[in-house]
Amino acid sequence: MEELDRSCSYLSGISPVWCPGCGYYGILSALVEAFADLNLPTRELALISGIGCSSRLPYFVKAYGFHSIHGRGLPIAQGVKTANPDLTVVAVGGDGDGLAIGGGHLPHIARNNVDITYLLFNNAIYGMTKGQFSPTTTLFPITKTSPFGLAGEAINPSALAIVYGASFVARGFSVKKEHLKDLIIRGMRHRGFSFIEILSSCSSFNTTDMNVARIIKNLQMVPEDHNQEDEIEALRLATDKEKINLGVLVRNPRPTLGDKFQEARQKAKGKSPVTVETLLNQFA
Amino acid sequence: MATVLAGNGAAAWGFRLSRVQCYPYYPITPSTACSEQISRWVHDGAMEAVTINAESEHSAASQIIAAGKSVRAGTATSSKGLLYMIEVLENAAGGGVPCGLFLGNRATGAPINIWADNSDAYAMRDSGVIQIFAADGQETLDSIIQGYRIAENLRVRLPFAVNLRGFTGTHAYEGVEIPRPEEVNRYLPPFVSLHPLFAPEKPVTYGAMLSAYPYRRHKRNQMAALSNACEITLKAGQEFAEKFGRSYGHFEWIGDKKADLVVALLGESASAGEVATRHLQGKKGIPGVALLKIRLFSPFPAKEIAQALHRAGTKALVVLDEGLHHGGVLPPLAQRLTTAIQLYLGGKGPKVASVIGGLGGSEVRQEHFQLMFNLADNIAEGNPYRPEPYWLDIEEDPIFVERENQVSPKLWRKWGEVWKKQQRKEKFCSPIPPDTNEIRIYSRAGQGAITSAVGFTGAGIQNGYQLLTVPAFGSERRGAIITTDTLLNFHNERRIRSFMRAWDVVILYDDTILYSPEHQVLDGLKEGGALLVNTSHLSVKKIREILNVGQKKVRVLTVPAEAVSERLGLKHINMAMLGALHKVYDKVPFEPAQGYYEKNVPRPREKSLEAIRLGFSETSDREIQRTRKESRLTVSQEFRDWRPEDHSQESWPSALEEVQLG
Amino acid sequence: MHPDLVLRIAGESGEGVITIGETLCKIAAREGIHIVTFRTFPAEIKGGACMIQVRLSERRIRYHGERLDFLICLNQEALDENLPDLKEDGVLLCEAECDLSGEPPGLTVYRVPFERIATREIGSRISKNIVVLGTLSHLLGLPKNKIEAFISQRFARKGKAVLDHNLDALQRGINFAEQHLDKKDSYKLPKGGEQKKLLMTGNEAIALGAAASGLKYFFGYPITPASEIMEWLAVHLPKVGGAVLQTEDEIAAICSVAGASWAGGRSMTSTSGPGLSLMSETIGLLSMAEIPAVIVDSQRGGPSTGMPTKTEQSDLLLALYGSHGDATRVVLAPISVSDCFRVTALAFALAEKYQLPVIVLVDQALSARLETVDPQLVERLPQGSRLCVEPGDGNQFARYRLTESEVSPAALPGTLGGEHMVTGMEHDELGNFACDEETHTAMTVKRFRKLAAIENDPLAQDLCVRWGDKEAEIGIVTWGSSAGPVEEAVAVAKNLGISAQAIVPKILNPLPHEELKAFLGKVKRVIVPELNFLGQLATLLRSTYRIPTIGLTKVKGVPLEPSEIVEKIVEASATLNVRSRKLYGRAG
Amino acid sequence: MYKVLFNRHIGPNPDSFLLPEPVLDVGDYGAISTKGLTSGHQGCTGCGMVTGTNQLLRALKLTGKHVVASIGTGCNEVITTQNTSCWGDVSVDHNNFPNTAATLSGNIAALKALAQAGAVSPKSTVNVGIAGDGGSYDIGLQALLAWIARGEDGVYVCLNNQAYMNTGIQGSGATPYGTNTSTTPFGKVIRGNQRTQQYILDLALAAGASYVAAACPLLHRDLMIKAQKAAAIEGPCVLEFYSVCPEGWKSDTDVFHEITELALETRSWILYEAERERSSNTVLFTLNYAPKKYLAISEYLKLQERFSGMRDFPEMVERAQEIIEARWFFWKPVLEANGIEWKEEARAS
Repeated sequence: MEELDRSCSYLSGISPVWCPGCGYYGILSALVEAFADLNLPTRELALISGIGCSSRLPYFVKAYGFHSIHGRGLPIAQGVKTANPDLTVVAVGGDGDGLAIGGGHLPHIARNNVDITYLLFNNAIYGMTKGQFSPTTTLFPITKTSPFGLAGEAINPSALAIVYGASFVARGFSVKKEHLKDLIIRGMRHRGFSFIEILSSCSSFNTTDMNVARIIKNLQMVPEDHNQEDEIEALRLATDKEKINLGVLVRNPRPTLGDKFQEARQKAKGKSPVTVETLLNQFA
Repeated sequence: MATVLAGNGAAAWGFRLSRVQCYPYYPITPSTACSEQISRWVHDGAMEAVTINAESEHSAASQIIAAGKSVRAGTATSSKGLLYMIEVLENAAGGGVPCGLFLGNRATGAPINIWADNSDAYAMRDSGVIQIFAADGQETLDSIIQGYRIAENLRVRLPFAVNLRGFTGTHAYEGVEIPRPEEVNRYLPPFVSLHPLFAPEKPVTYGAMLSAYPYRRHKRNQMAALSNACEITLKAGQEFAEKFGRSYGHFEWIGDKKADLVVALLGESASAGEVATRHLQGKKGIPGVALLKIRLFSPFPAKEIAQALHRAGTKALVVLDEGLHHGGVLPPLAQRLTTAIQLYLGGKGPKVASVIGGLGGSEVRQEHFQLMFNLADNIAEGNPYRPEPYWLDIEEDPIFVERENQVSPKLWRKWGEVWKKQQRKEKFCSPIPPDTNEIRIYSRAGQGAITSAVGFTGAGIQNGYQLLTVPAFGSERRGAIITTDTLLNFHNERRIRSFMRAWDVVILYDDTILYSPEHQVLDGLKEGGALLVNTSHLSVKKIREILNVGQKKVRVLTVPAEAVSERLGLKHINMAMLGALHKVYDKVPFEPAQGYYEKNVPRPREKSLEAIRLGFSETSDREIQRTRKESRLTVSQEFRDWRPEDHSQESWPSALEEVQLG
Repeated sequence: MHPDLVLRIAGESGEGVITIGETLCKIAAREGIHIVTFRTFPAEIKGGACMIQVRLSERRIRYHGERLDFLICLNQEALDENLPDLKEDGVLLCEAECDLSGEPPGLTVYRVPFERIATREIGSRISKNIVVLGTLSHLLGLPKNKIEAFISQRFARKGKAVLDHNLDALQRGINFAEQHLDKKDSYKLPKGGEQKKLLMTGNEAIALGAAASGLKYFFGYPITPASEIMEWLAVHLPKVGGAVLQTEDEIAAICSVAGASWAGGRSMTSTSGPGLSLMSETIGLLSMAEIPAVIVDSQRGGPSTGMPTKTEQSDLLLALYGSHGDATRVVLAPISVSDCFRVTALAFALAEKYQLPVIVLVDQALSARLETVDPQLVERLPQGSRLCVEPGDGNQFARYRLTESEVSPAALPGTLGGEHMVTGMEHDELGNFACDEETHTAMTVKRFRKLAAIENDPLAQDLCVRWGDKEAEIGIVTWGSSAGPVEEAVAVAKNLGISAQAIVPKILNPLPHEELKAFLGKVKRVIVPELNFLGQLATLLRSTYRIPTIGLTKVKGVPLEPSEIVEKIVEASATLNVRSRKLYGRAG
Repeated sequence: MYKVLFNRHIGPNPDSFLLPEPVLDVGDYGAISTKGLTSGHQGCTGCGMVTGTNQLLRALKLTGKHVVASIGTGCNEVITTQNTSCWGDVSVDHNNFPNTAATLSGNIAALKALAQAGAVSPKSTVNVGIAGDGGSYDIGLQALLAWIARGEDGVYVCLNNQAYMNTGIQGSGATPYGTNTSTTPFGKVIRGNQRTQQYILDLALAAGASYVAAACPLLHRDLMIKAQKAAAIEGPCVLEFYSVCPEGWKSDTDVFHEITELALETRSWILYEAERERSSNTVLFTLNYAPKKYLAISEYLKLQERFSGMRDFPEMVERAQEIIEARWFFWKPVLEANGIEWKEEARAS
């Protein structure tokens, strides 16, 4: 009971606007419970999102929230973390937001190893615009905008993140709340860019791709002895056609963007203090 | 002081006051709530009994029969559950075990149907159980107490069953007087086991196998014991009346003492019949009318009923059966009455016609009784009538046919002669003016509409009115639209339990119901009635538009109940809606009702009470302001109207000069 | 003795033409001479024609000069290209092998075999420019020691061998000139003032201005002609504790700025037209979410990729209106390099104070030109900071509270009790989405009233520059880097006996209505010279004030010339007494 | 699931870790007169069920408690209550065929209610339910498992004669493989009962019984110890008695002893008991009899005509043997601990 109350204190009190049966409720609850477990003060939490059903999440959490524009959650989060490294920055977004319109940002945030946690809610459909196909739609090819089937192959978000060099890649499932909570906690503890793909069913527009029964039937936890620094093995697990592997796929710590900035400052700084006047001298 | 109870709750009180010691149960709609209530009492220590969580009705029945040999035992069931019990219940009757049953009557299917009729009670006719039909919660409670008194009588020693119509009885909330336990104790002595099993000094054997000779003797005795119950029932009823002021007999005669036309039936449907009978009574051109509400079905008080009909000079008797006698000539009640009349009155008795209605939850309404009296009138006039049952509410086989092509040629060939001679008479079938106030709530399952309606009922009863609340009940999922109806009767001298479906107030717990094509919320709303909607964003004008109210005289009010509840941190909106109801409908005054609510609202009490008060104060028929919590923007009109300066409208003496000249 | 010297060095890219010019400027600036330069860039990285024009003057100037006094050409192609711009009595210094068959008679010509000296005598073609410098030293009277000092400073890091090599080249240049060239003309370096001047480009001034205004985080994507801003900051911003990140695109850049700024750091980005187009959506977000940000747009020829290395002033309407919806922003346009510095500071002050995006419009010509500025530049910079609070009162913090001043106090992330939502959706005071009509109206009004407040803010006063006779009937309104030619043109017209006056607003949204109204009320003809085809400022003025304008537009990728403006002034003065609107009916 | 422990000791076992004291051996009681079933019952000659019931009632009565037997319809009921009662000094409540356990449950509830009212002492009475294999394995299984699941304090006895005898020898859930009954006749195509018999004690243990035991009237000391233990142990206890039925098994009426012995030696009836320690959910298994020499199942089949058909089909005999070996394998740890061979090959050859 106490546990519940503590995680509830991370809720803003605004009722989620998601459909009944939406997997995102589970994710929200895992997220606030992770916050509670880590005992993070709400004032040091920044939640950044783009546009979409998933991106409404910051409204429901008591924290500093930024609901921005379509696809741009990641660069904004990068700015926030750069400007205030003390904040715990969590970016959230859907599959369309993060892999279609905002897909160009992912490799660079991963490359830069910005110390943020990115939760990619993968429901394989555009839910907010009511049922158009997304970059991860596969099993449900007939959508409002693909009445005769899909042209393209689906993206595998976790595999993509591994290939992009994200220093932490994990895959969770909204139904496995405790497991997901654990993943989020591990992701938030990881210093660097943590990419967590969260499979979640869209109860209104696509219950096929992320069909709970199907996933439950096919899921398999990442083996305990999986070497998290072995990206090739991780890629194999991420792209497994038979099974849906859940758990931490890659954890490979390396210096973050903040570290690089700090290093640059150290290198740039001379012996004497730098002021505007000293900068001016070079133009003399 | 009456307490608000549903029929199931009243039955539970009946068992509790009867000091039942062993209560096994197995859940089945619609009687489960009785078992739930008793389990709650036992688990809370409020009632001293041993409950058994049985794995089937069969076992539950076995358990009351086993325990009934040593202690007072009872259980509740319905429908198929009862049918599953019947196998063992015969052992109770044959073994002389005086245990008690409460039955929420329900159809037995197939097709599966969870709503009311008497099929299950009719199915147990031959199991040797005493069958009493109650018409409301009060009668149920009283009958269970009397039931044990009858069953445990040394001349009877048989099981008994008290029947109450499912939902309209078991789920109808109304004022029930709960007798004081010590008075019941004086009326119903402690259970005595004639041959105790748990007496080492005198071992006994129950259930021995008998060969033909002792068997037939035993059965004769069993029949005699059941016949005795007829007399004992009357006696128990009289004694009950002396102690508690409510009298019960074999049957109830409602209407004219001298009645040419009589409609007979069992149980709760009499509520509607009563309204129709009183409406027809004393009407010009209508002979004496009466309703014969039969309470004791088994053993059937044949002689007493025959005498009553004879005394009243009845010419025609129409019998309503809410169940069938498959393959039989007439349905069970009609058959028993026909036999009784034939046996005791011979050719001098009234003519008997049978009507089948109320099957599987079908409503038996006032107008049906008007039709039945009309039919009786036709028969009394000497017109021919169908020897086989008539059906209620079957379009292709109606009671009265105006034109030949109204029914199939086959049917017309069969009954055309009868139909030609019979006619529907306006004097019987004129609409009944509503004499009560009625409120209908449309809500979504899970919103707590029933709780608020029951609360309102309690407050009304405390203020001296008769109220009845009947929630619609079905197999709906959470979130489906359901209705909850409340009736207010201002005639204290008369019992009215029957809805006219003329609503004084219609309440919508959810503004999305406005868009539901299946629910025409304006249907039945009286001229000048009120429609109350819980909405935070729809204006009164918009609602009128959506419903296409037009010029109809209907008050439309709104209450932001969700906002109120959210503000208070309450999960449900029902308390705010309760307050709003008081604002809309002032015949149950708000001030005194609050006293009742202070004691009875759900927890958290303070917040619920505040919600009631806020619901009351925030209900209005004016155009509402947008209500969005504290974040609502309060800005001046001046601010809203501000626009950047328009420099293009100014005149430029110099630069514009040329243009103006040109 | 001429007060002004307009000098052009032309050659091929890679020949060190720009180094010659810059060295000249550097030395002159140290002498206290006012300098404005103009240079063109070839589209190629190496090879192709390139030139630098340097105007050296005793007085404050904002224009690089129209006709050349002195032309230095390093090859035939450069000569053919640039000779027409040389005055009839100008000086030509050219490669000895150039063909001068069509040469005008009045010229003073010096021919020097730069190529031969560099390749044969020094053995290094790349030191040709130093030889030129040596020659110029002789011809213009540049003190040898100052050139040597500059060269020493410049090549010191490359080792003694390189340095000696270059000093040798310089000496050979000087020797050749002394031996073979007789000084036949009167052009000398103008007289300098007492104060040494600083020499910087517009881009450097912007970067410096940003650093001086407390810029902490810069995110950008390389684009000509704005890249130098990021390049300069990448070197220097970490020194003052800031950080520069080159992002994957302009969208990421502006979004990162939005994030960093929301989190409390002063942030900016710089770009050119194509980048500004990409940023448009986020500008709407910044406006809606009320987040301060500074965006520098160094305009280039457009549309689309257009002419990346050529100047144009064609992004005005995009800057004013770009992004969907009623998106508020401030648009500033500096008119000179020193102005770039102060306007950038003003941009930060306004952005922070009013919590909105500020766009600074410069153009390629201004970005790239070297100009002298006073070292006192950094004094009395415009100051403005964000109104921040530390709520902590237990109530939910209302980020978008409606206040008297239209500025809602902000709580920076990390502040106790200030948890809130910022959002690109229409929102109520708490930041929760709300799309009812009242909220949208009130919040839109709130955002636009900030612009109205800026009009009256002391920070935004005196942002109009005026030249000419205050009673003149011919008025010129222009913006940005076109101000320089206009200033010259007004002076030229006065010499021709035509009275004209000019006004240049440095703030284009919101417009300085008081001053513009006063100006427009006085004049009878309004000429609007600008570097775009449509006449974007003219469009703005016509729609705002319903006045007829005489357009002067140019889309050649180079700045306006004073003579073009003078021509329009003369034309306008001729119509002053004709009462017909037909003449002015045509826009632009 | 539960944790399995084995008692190393093989043989009758009056000790129980659920009881503070061991129960008494029959002989230890001295002279206490008990009646058991009285004369006048209509059981067949050589009926093992009557003997079993008799021993059961005597054992229970020896404990000094009042016995209330809730009995199910079947031979046992019919032969003892027809127009009279042979139940001596115990009270009997016969209700119906499918509801023995439910009747037992009702009587336990009545006892509880009476105790609540202060009318009787709850410890003064043993509630015992008695039914046949049809009433336990088939029609009464639901009631039985639910009664066990409710954890009520009582004894349930299944008198297992491996078919519906009272109705004329039809196959039940307890009928062994290959048996010829009137509903599983040994036909030309389908040869006798094709089902493998079930084991009610396994089901009872799985449902949560406190104590289960298999016994046979031949070893009456063992049977009566088990009955007393069941009466003393809190919670639902289930006993199963091997009940020879000459009529149904088509054996001679005087080979009661031989048949039972063969059953034990061929291990087609295993005497064992199991008690459950609830807090750790541990079940202690005790083997009460291990034959010195394992006889082949064919020996067992010889004396009973119900098996006559399968005797000629070696593969059926083989199958019957496999069923036995599979079940015996369970006892491997105890047997090994006692130096007894458990393998099939070890049988006399």
